[in-house]
Amino acid sequence: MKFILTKIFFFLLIVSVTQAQELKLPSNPLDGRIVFEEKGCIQCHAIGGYGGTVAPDLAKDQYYGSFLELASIIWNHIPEMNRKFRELKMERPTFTGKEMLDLIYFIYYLRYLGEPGSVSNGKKLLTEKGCINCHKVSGKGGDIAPDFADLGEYSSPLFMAQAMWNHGPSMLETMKELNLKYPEISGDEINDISAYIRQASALTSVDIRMSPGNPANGKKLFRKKGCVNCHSVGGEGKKTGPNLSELDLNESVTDIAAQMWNHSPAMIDYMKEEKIKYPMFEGNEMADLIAYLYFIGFEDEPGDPVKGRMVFEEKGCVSCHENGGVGPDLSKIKPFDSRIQILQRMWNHAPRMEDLLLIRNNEWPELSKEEMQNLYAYLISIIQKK
Amino acid sequence: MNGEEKKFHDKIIYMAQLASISFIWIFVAGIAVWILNLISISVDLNDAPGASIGISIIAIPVFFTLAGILTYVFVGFHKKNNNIKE
Amino acid sequence: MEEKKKTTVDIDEALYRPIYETGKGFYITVGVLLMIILFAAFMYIRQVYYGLGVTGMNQPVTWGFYIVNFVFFIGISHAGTLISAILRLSKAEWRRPITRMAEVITAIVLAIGGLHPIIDLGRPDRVLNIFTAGRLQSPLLWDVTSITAYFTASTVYLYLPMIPDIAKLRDRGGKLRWFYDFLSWGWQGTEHQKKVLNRAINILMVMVIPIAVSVHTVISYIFSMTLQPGWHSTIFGPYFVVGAIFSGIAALLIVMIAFRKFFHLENYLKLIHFRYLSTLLLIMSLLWFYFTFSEYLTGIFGAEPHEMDVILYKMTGPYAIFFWGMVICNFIIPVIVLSFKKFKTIKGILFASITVVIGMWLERLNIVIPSLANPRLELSTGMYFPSLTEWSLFIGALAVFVLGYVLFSKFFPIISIWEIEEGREESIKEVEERVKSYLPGPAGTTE
Amino acid sequence: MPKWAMVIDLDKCTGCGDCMAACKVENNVAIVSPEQAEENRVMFWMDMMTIYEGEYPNIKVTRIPKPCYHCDNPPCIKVCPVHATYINPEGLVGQIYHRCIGCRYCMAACPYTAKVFNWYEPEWADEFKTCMNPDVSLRMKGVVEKCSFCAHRLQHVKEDADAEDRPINDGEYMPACAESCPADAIFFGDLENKESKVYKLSRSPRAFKELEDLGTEPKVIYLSKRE
Amino acid sequence: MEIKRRDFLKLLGSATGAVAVGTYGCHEIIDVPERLIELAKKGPGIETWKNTICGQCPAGCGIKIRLIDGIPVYLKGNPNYPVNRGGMCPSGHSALEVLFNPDRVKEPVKRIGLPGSGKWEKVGWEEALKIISGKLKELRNAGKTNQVAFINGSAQPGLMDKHISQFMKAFGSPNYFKLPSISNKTVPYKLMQGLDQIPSYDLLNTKYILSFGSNFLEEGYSPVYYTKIYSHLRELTGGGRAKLIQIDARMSLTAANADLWVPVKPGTYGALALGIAYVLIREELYDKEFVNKYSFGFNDWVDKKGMTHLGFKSNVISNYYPEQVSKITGVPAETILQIARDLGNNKPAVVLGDEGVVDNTNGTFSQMAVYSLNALLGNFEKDGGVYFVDDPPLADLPEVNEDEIAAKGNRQTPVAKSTDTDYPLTDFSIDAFTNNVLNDKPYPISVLFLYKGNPLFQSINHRDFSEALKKIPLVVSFDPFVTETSEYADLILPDHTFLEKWDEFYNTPSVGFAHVGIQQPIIDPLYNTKNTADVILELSNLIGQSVATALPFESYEKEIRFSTEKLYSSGEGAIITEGVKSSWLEYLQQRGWQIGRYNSFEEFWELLVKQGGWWNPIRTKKDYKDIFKTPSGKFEFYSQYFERVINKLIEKIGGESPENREKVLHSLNIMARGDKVFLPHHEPVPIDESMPLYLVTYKLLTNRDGQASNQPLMQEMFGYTVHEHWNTWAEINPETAQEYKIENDQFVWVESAIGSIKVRARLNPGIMKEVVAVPFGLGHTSYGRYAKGYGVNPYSILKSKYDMINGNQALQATKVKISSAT
Repeated sequence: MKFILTKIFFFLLIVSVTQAQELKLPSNPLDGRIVFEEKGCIQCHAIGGYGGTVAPDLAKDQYYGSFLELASIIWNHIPEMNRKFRELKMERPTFTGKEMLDLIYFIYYLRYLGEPGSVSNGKKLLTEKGCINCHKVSGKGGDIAPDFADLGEYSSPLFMAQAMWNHGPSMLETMKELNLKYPEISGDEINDISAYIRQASALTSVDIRMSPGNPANGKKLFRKKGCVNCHSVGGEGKKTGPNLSELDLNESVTDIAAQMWNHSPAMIDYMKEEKIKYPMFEGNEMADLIAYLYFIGFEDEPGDPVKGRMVFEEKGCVSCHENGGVGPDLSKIKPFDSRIQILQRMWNHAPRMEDLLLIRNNEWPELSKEEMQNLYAYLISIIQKK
Repeated sequence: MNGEEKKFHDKIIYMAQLASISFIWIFVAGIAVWILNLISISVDLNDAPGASIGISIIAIPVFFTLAGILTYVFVGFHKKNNNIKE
Repeated sequence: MEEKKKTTVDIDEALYRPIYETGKGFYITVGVLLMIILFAAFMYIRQVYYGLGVTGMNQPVTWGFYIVNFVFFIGISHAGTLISAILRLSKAEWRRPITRMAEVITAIVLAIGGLHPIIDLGRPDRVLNIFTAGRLQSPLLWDVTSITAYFTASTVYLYLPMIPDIAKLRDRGGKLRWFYDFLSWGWQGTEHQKKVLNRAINILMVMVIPIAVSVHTVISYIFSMTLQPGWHSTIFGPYFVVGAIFSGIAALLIVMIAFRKFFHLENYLKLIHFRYLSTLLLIMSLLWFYFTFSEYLTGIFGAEPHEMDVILYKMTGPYAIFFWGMVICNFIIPVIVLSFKKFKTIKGILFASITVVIGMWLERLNIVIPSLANPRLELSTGMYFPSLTEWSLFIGALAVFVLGYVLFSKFFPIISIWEIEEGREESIKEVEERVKSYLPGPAGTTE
Repeated sequence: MPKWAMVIDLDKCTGCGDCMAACKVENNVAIVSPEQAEENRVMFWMDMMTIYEGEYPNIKVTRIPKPCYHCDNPPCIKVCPVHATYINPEGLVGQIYHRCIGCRYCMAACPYTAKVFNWYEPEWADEFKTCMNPDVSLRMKGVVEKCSFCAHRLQHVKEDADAEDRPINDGEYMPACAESCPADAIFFGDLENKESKVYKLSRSPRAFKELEDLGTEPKVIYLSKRE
Repeated sequence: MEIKRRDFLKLLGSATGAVAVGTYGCHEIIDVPERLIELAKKGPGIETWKNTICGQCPAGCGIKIRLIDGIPVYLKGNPNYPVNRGGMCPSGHSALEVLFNPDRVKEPVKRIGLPGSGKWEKVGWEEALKIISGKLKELRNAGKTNQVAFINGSAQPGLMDKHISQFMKAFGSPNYFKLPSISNKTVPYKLMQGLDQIPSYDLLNTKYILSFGSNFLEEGYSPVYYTKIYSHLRELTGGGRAKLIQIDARMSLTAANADLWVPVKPGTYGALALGIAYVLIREELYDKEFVNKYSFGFNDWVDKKGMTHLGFKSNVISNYYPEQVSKITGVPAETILQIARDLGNNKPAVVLGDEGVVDNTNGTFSQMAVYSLNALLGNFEKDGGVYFVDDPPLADLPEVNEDEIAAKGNRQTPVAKSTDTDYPLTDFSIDAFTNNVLNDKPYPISVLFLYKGNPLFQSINHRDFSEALKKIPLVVSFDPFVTETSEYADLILPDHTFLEKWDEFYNTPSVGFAHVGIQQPIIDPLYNTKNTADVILELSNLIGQSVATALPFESYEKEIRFSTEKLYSSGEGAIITEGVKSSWLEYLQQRGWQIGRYNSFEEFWELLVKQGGWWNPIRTKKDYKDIFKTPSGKFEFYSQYFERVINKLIEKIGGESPENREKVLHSLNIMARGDKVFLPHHEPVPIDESMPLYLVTYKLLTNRDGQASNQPLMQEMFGYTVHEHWNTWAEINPETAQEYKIENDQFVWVESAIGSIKVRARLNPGIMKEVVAVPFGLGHTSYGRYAKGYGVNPYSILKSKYDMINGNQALQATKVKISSAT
């Protein structure tokens, strides 16, 4: 009995340890918004202009990199942030693992949401890209394809992207017939066009929008829709199509959609040859899938524990966190339940560490992304040793 | 001590005894007057006269009873005495 | 008439002897006592002249030995009247030789105790203010009234049973005949007179018991009517009464043993008297402990901070020695001594009684001073060291008591002769009848 | 009828002790000899309590000036046997020195230990006798004395107000301690007058009274955010 | 005799009645002064009020005296006087006990016995003045005018200071000294800012007050002024209220009122200040603009010769990080961090430093360190910062036309200036004075005048100072009482007490506006005494020649009038009257108006005397160039002025060389070397390591300088906070007491290397464990019946140590041990 119990225990332990390696994909990355507001981040950091002006605006089309890169950015600016907290007499927030995870997802996710498009540019684009030749907008344009004015539902850029994807094969056929050039478009252009259509559409009241994507669901769709049959992600899947992990997909939803649009002629052709059924998307599926693709970039490359040990020594961590220093001996701490805990624990113990460094006339150890990766690898290795 | 002298002596003693009994009464009456005076002051000043009256209700009868007992004894003694003499 | 009396008297000659024979010892005793009293008087006059500064009292501890002794002496006074009245009322025949002694204690000690508040006054020259501008609402005036009443009652109660004995002394002739003549109120021993006297004594007995109980309750009111921690307690009334009877019995025992020794009254004060009284003392000791226990239990259980300050001051603070001394003197020693027959000898009883008197004095000290020494507000605790003035007035007061007793025994028989006679002549028969009347009669008789 | 009361703001009070000195000078309070002082017989109508709280080094000290609290339900007057201490309709608790018999019952009954006693005849050097305040009677040995809220000043103020046929202004009648407090921590005035500063302060959420649960209803109200 | 309630009320309440009762009541028991009985019979006396300035301490509060038939009976604060605004301190209230003190010197006397024998002989004013003027003339004729010295024991700036200085200058002596020397305390400001003045702090507008040992509510220059400000700060409840943090070895009155008390070891205040500076710099909480533009020596710098010098920043960063500072000061590093962060994040914040900081051998550097925090915060001329008050527009005394003798005398080195290299920056070092007098260096002193104060009692080296006094052939004291010092005087020419005399005071140090107070006699002199100022006028007339012309005044009162004439003509400020608020005054002045209308100077003068003073609350902010009078024209973290002083000293002993430099630094007790010498730094106090505890002496409001000891009220109130009367005590931490098995209230011996005193122990959690604190004030061996023989003087066991730079007495540099004395 005892034997079985210990076995179960070890099994659970192993499960938990392996789970710590990977972050589960969020089902709603926007949950972090609540943490962002409740913990008072918004008092200093604005998102697209909404919020405080003390600290940088997080949504100014910035890319915050992978998880550990984000962690390194946060870590490096902790002292400055703490100073601001004191100056503004704010209470420094502490986070639970869940809150920290939500927050990180949220910050990472911000770019996915994209930027609002420009109406005038959209009008111009419709002409430039030749859409107007087939589609009709405000009474002008060709009659071959549906009138945009009847399609108020395209007002959401993503919805439009989805519709474009879905009608891709039929359009491609028509275009081949009319010998028209397949228009390549960028993410911003989708935004602009959809903004213009939204304005031009007669059915403005039917303002259909999609909810931001659910990456976890997106992962399922990736298999379900058969993408996995051609594309691989992180070594999983066939290698017929491009390896998605190697692409830079950390872009806004419309950018990804645009990439999909742009490669769809080649794909449609290939699929026809191989007689693969063209996947159609409905509802929120497109958003979810793109969210999944977006989140591929969140994963870090594995670090080197040996280099991590060097970082540990160079940055002076070793003087406190080993051999009976002031801080806890890291080889004896509770193992991480989840990877996010590295950041959560570092954040929460930062003030004490900051004070101690100041008291002893030491500098705050700044960590680059690589250092962070290596350090993380090292920490995992010593914690797992136990 | 001849009879005359004895009679005179008895008379003096008797007078003294009477005086002492009267003194008891004066004493008791004095206390009563004092207490009443204090009550009147407290009534005048509206300074919790209830308490004073409460005390006086007990104190004054006690003193009068004591004086009464003494008088009773004194009178009782002498009444019979006279009878015997006669 | 005179001859007839003389013949009966001779049996109790031992009781008359101290009145007519004055030894060297008497003069020395009186002389020493007078010197002590004179010194005390001098100290008092000095106190009046300079002010109360000559005492050891100070700002938080505004009351000292004078109030302690006041309560203590008034407590002792319960020996007499109360005990003798209860014994008389219950027709305890063994009371006959001790009632007078008890009553005398009351009268003398009450006078001494009653004077203490006046000694304590900062302005004794204004004492008449209590007549012109008194406030009967003040517990202090309740005391004045009740002590006066008690003093009057107990003096009357001492005096009335003494009349037959005074008449005997008058009839014996000799010194101070006019004095005894005056005091005997024409007692001739007629049946009517006896009837009158007995009736008066009976009324007094009934009256004096509630007065005695109330007096000590009222004394306790001085303290319990204030809001001070350690004082503001409803139990104080009965607590003081019990303590008073307790110390009174002890004092009575001491006096009895002293007279037995010096006046050779072994024939009158027999071991049985001491046995009975000491059993009473034992009961009172237990009762006292019960009250003390309840008093402190309620205090500690409630644990009101100021109350606890005072209790801790008593139990563990500077007054610990007095507090635990009190417990030992009042409870542990008397219970040990009086529970075992082996210790219950005259000497043992004397020892126990003396510790009880000391213990009760300590109790008064423990009540008065710690409460004052611990102000409620955040001020430093006070301390009280009595000065020479207070000690000499204390000893002076004791000397007045002894002197009063010695002088009384010089002029009046210390044991009620007529009651002893009455006991011899009538009681045996009367008791027999009385006991018969208690017992169930022949079947069928109803009364 | 006004009801005179004092408010002491402990947050403002520094505990400088000026109130004590002002009071002693104004009221001719005797200075006892050093030996007497050693025996705890100093006379301060206005005394100073010091409370230490906390553990070293996080010590908090509060100094509380303590005059007579002029209770609305004074325990001292209840026990006086000779009407030597009284409360007047304006709420002032007074002491009649030439009537007091010196039994010190009022001192024993006062939960605030606010009264002091003349253990000896008060003495001054001849020179100092010259500069006594003529408005305040000198005490004699063997009597109890205490803070009177400088009642003699009220008389002056009343006379002035009567002469000008007007009510007494708020702040016109001030005891010496309130008048000269360097921290302006002592306020004095009429509790019945809803316009008076004292009335307003007595309603402050910081207001508290010492040993309020005794039901003595002191008319000295403290203000403090501590406690 | 039926007395009803209403009747007694009448008796007690009414003023006339009270007098009647009073006399009735005590008639039978004590003999009331005849005068009072007379008064009582006459009915209510005539009440008058007069305004004057309190002379109990140098704070100079305005007071109102209540006179009944011309006899002062009570006094209270002058509600209009800007310094105290109606407030008083306890010692002010016992002022009448000075006037009516039975131990006053009632006429001029001459000592006939040995010093301390108390044998005096009456001598008339004329004769006394003849003796003195004879001696002075003799010296003058011999051209030895510099052999006359004058010690003024009053720290209050006023006309008397100028008056004496004028006299001494005209007579021809450089030896005019002030004992509680303000100029000693201004040395750090001189070094860093170039100003010879005590700064004022705009506490009312600040949010965070960090006070280093500055017990301003008790020992400050004007406790009442600060108490008013403090209470005003407390009125602003809630978030807007300024926080007060008190750093002190013991829980002083100020610390007791502070929001946080931080105990620190005596003599390490400077280190703590630098520890805080470290955090300010590291956390970038300092005012970068000010530091970069208007300060010198913050960063490392290169001089003209191309040598790199150490900057304040690098010095602080490398030497004063909290861990290190914590070891020195005993303050937890976290506390340092917290204070510094609060200081930097609650602007405007201001840093004060006094008493504990300066009263040590390293006082100058510690004070510099503390003051540098103000610079880091950029506090100068800012709301809620530091500023310096202008002098009021009083007329200067006429220029002295020194004759030849005087000019020659004035050129001599002052006798209180060390002939050696020590005390380079002070006007008056009592240590140098004592040594020089004892050794006749550079010349003997023949006449010494003593005015106010009690140097012998208030200084730490009693033995040598009394020897020096004995050595001087003619010592003249102007004391109204026989103090320890005047026991050594040959002549006592009793001054009036301050309630009987004319005087003029202005600008109490650290009070934040210009003001003038007029002291006027409120009663005719009780005894045959004279105002010392008038005596000096008489003396100068007797000496004649240029001395007489230097002081061309009929009387001192006239001189005061003369000096206030400019006050009138300048049109600035206002006579203090009701309703003059600074805002209104400013409003008027901005528009070119003057407040108050006086038709003539006479009118102005009358009102000035009646109201008691003048003030000018308006002060325009100054440019930095006007307040930084340093060689660089900036605030100097690195004191170039001090560098010059040191270089001069090196020149003096033979020119620049490492040995000479070493010698100079050694004589100044400076352990630091190199550039650190000129930077604020922590200088370890040379203490007696064999003794376990620091002795801290402090002053109480009731008796701030030991001068109130002859007032019974103050003696009784001496330790009112601990209920200790007429006696000295020692505060000991309960844990320390436990270690030495000492119980509360028992007597202990406090023993230093010099001697020991027996005091009562008072256990008090409000004191550092390493410290024993004994209040100063009692322990007089003279000074009248109320002072003599009560308590002990802790200064008697202090080691004779000084701040070797400014000459300040090191009151906290002695270590002691304690033992039970029962």
